[in-house]
Amino acid sequence: MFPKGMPRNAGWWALLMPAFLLLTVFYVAPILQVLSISFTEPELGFGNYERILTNRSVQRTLMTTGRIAGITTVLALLLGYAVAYSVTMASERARRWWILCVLVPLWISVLVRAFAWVTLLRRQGLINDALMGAGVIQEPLELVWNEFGIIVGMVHYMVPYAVLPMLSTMREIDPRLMTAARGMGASRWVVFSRVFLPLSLPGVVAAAVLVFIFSLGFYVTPAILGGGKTLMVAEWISVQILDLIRWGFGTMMATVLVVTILVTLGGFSRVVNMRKLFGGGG
Amino acid sequence: MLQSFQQDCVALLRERLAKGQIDRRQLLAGLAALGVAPAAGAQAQGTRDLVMVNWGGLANQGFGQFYGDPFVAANPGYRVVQDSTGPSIGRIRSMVESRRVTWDMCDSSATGAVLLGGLGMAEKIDYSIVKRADAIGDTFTMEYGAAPYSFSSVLVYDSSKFPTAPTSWADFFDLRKFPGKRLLRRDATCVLEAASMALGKPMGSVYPIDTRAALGLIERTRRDTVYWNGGAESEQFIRTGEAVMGQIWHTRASVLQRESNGRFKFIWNQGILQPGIQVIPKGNPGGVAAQRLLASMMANADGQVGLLGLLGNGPTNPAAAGRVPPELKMFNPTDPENVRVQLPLDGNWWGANYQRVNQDFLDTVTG
Amino acid sequence: MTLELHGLAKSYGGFVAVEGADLKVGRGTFLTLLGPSGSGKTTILSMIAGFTEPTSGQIFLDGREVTQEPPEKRQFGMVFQGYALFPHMTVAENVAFPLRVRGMAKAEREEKVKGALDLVQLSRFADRLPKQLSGGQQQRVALARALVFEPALLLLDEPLSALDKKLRAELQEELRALHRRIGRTFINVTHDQEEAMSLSDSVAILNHGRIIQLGAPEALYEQPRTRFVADFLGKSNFLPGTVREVTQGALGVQVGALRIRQAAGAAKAPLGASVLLSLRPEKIQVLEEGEAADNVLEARVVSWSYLGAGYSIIVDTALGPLRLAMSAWRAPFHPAEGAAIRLGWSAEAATIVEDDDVS
Amino acid sequence: MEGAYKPGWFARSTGLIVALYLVLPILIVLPVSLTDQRFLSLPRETLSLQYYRNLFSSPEWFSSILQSFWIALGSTTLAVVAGTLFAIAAWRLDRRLVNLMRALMLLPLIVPSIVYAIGLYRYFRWWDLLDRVLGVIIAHGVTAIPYVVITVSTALAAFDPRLEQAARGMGASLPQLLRWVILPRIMPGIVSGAIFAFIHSWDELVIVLFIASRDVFTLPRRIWDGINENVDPTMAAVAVLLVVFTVLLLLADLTVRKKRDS
Repeated sequence: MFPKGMPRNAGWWALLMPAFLLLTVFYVAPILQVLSISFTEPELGFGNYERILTNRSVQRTLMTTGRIAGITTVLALLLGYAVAYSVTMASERARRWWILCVLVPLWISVLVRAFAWVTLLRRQGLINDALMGAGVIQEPLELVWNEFGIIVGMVHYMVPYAVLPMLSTMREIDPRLMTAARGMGASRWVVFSRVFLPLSLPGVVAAAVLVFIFSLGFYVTPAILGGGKTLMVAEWISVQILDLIRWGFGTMMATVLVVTILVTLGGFSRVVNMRKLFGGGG
Repeated sequence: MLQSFQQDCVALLRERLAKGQIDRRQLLAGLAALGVAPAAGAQAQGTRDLVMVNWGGLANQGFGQFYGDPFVAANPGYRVVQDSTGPSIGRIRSMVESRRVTWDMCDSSATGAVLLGGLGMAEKIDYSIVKRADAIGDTFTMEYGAAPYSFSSVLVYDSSKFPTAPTSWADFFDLRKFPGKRLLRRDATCVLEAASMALGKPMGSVYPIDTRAALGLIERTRRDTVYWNGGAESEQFIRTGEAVMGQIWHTRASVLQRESNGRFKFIWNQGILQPGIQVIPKGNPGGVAAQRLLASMMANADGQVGLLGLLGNGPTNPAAAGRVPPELKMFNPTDPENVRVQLPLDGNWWGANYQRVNQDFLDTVTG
Repeated sequence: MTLELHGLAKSYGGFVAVEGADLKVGRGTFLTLLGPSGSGKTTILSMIAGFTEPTSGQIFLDGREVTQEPPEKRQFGMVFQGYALFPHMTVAENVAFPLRVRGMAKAEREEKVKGALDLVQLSRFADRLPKQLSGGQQQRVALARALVFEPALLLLDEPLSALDKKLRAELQEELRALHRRIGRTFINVTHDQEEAMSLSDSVAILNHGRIIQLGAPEALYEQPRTRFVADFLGKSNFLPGTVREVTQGALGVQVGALRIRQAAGAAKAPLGASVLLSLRPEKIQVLEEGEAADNVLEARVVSWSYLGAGYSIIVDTALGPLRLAMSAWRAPFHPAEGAAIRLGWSAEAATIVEDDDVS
Repeated sequence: MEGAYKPGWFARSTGLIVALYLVLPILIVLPVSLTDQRFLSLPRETLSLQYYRNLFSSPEWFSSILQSFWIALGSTTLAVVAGTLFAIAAWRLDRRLVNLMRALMLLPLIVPSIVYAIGLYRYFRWWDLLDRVLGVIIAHGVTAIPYVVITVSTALAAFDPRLEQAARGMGASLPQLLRWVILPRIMPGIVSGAIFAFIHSWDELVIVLFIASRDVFTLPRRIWDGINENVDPTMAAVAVLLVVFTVLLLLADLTVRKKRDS
């Protein structure tokens, strides 16, 4: 049952085992076990999956999730591109500050960030207070408890994830290419659109995949900033499991979510270098 | 995750402690009323534990004092232990399915009792032990659960925003007469009753709810509504002006009214009176003793009054209302004056329809 | 220590890295595995060391089979390409490493380390980190580390390839002297034919995963078995022809219009056989007027270059272009493009080789 | 830098605006934590440290901080040990099956934690790990393994495989090889992974919401409850501490990397 070379490499294989067993027993097993409920409840078969085609709620949740994830991805890519571009072009010293700007939000508690957005965006929040104080508006703007608030929070969460793969691609672009193109008489815009942009595209695609799959499974930010009026897949699943106890239905959606993500990744793995997405080890 | 009423009681009590409105001694007393005996300590020879599960913190202690201790005093050899895990229906189901039941009594809901009962996951209430006569109404004694306390979802509003005060759910949904954001719980229960009444159903014929019509009203007003998940959140939405009118739990409404010098007001009229249903999970370790504990909770009018003082939970024993101190009467959902104007929640209807209706509600709200 | 390989082979999927290598190395021998990159020489070394598991075949050290033993049991010293010094350890710690893994007591360890560093004249650098040393010094540390626990077998994987030419020559000297002094079995891998010839008692030439020829350097140079060996060790002219005449061990080989007299090789070449002659450039003479030779050929100089010790000249002849090497000392003529000259070589000069050049 | 190319004003100002957007919500937390008001708002008259005092005198916040710390420490240890050994062995064996296993290791990064959380919620009941510190340590540890595998693999990519051969050839056993040669060389990668694993656990909410109830009350869960209550600016003080702590860890990580690169 062991691969060839086992006796000589037994020691090495043994080193693989703790992580492998932990992941199998405490990660894969619980997930498979719970996802399998979608085939057994309320009765054996694919009944829950038929509802993807027939149930309006399922379809709407998937659409909402897809739409929000899509918008988030586009915005995070645009903003992330601007940051990655600035980092690439920055001097060595400035670059450190840039990277700190990108990294710090990445690791600040998602809760803290959501709560900070609430303080900024609500009716009596800082932004509305400031705008009204300055006389720009008379009535507070509705910046939160809607999809706008969710997207502000999610894009904020995702920009660093968009920056990192784009940055690693951009840093491999030889800056002399741009200087050379300028020397040949190209305008800034032509240099960017004809030289830099095409060379950085692989990083953009990688970032898009990463941001999109992360956005699909978002839970905390929409729950806090959505004001209850937006239901993305993750929260929908949680409602089915805890409040409505329709486990078969809820786990069906979980399966759909996981399969969608894996298929997206699998589809792009030919286009995108996964090692780039997930670091040297992928 | 949607917060339950019980969970919110605990948060509320903690806040009151923090604000200095009660001291720690009162707090502990209140908690004991809710049934808490210290969980630690060696188990004496031959004593048997009954495990009550609620939503933690102060409720934990209050339930111990007001429900647990009296039972233990009357039934030597038993100990009542509090667990604050939070017995959501999902958790109870998961526990019963895994055949590792460690709970005897869960602080659940009318819907929970019907749903779990229907799945064969709750014990039937033995009404030869629990006395139906110990409850003020039959919505408090269900087939799979009984309620030793009650609470209500009431209309609260910011009086500074309106020249005339709203008096009914019809006013609540009238955005022209009362402009401004509305606040509703993100759960169909009570919201659809309010919508039905707003559409002109008299209180006596709200059930069965015309869900299509009620949801239609919700859909029409959706853009001007914010939804809450937790009780503190609901209080905060009103306090910070995110909404000018809301349907929230009477406990939170009471806090707003007391603390704002009357700026925020709530009305009992057309409030939806709900039972705090206790459920015994199928195959509970304490067996029939749990029925006796429930009977004792139902019969204990003084304990229930104590709980009202501490957490605001309304008593359900017919003898209790008369023993409520005068200054608390206006905050007691089961005071006869208040009961008269409220709509008692039909737990059986909800139990039968909750999964479908709440799903439709969520779809409407999030559409 | 003696080393024997029996039918050692390694393949990766469909790719055959080494096939059927047989080798016997006596105690105290300096053997070099020589071949171009991809010829399998490093794979053989790696199998001897135990880093690579053979697909088939056996390895014996002093008559004991070790094919299945892990490297740490085989007790050899090794010098790696690029040295593989531990960058986080000082020179002394690096050298002490093999002793440490053997659990040697500290005092004894220090003494041995000192001895080994003395041997390579690096005692004063004991406390430096490898990156603070020059390439040649790092190379010596690697040697000291490989020798410190006195292994009977020392494996060298392209030990000098990272050094510049001058330093390489110096270290070759040192390495040979060291081998004589300690008298252990050395197995060296290189693609540098000069290094192989100058260092080794014995050279195994590899190509496409096979050992083509094994022998002392002079024997290989003088008697290459195949075209590949002749070409890889030094330079050679190759003349394809047909045997037309066999008399008393001597042959007459028809190459184009020329009948070449060839003294040896009758055993390999019956009458009528196609043969390939390998003719070393330095064995072709430029004949002075009236001078005679066994084989004579008219030629015209195409190009030439001056190398100090001599000239390398390309000429055009009726048999095609030929390369010759002429000593600068007492050159019979001064080369000039287009100059017409007469070439000659003796019947003993060429060797008949097998034509294994498939490319 | 030779051949440097300077971006134009448009690119530069866009970059700066985005950077501001990234940092703004984090910066805003600080003044809010110093408010003299009773609820979440900017300070009106004076700055006040009352909510920091609150935080440090509150047994609930304190016990949550402590519990989160121990859980993070435990899960980090688990993830670092398992992840490092795995990364080393996968690097050394490098074959198809191992690469499949490596892809498996990345799953926790890819699969949304809500799916794992509901899975655990049933699964842990069998193991009696619900609402146990040990359960949370396992859940956080397992989901932190990918961070360690990635950082350690990156460090190993720069590790000369001949060093391993050299050590083996000189007679080092596997444990000696690990202890004396490989681990010292890849230590910066391990430390990096450990920091990421620690922050991951320290911040994790969704799994905890499902598998914890009474005994386990981590800091994120307390903040989540606090956001529901929304009244108490103590939360802002907690947030500031979290930010400071995270930034310190990140700076430590940057220092380690810099040291490694030099």
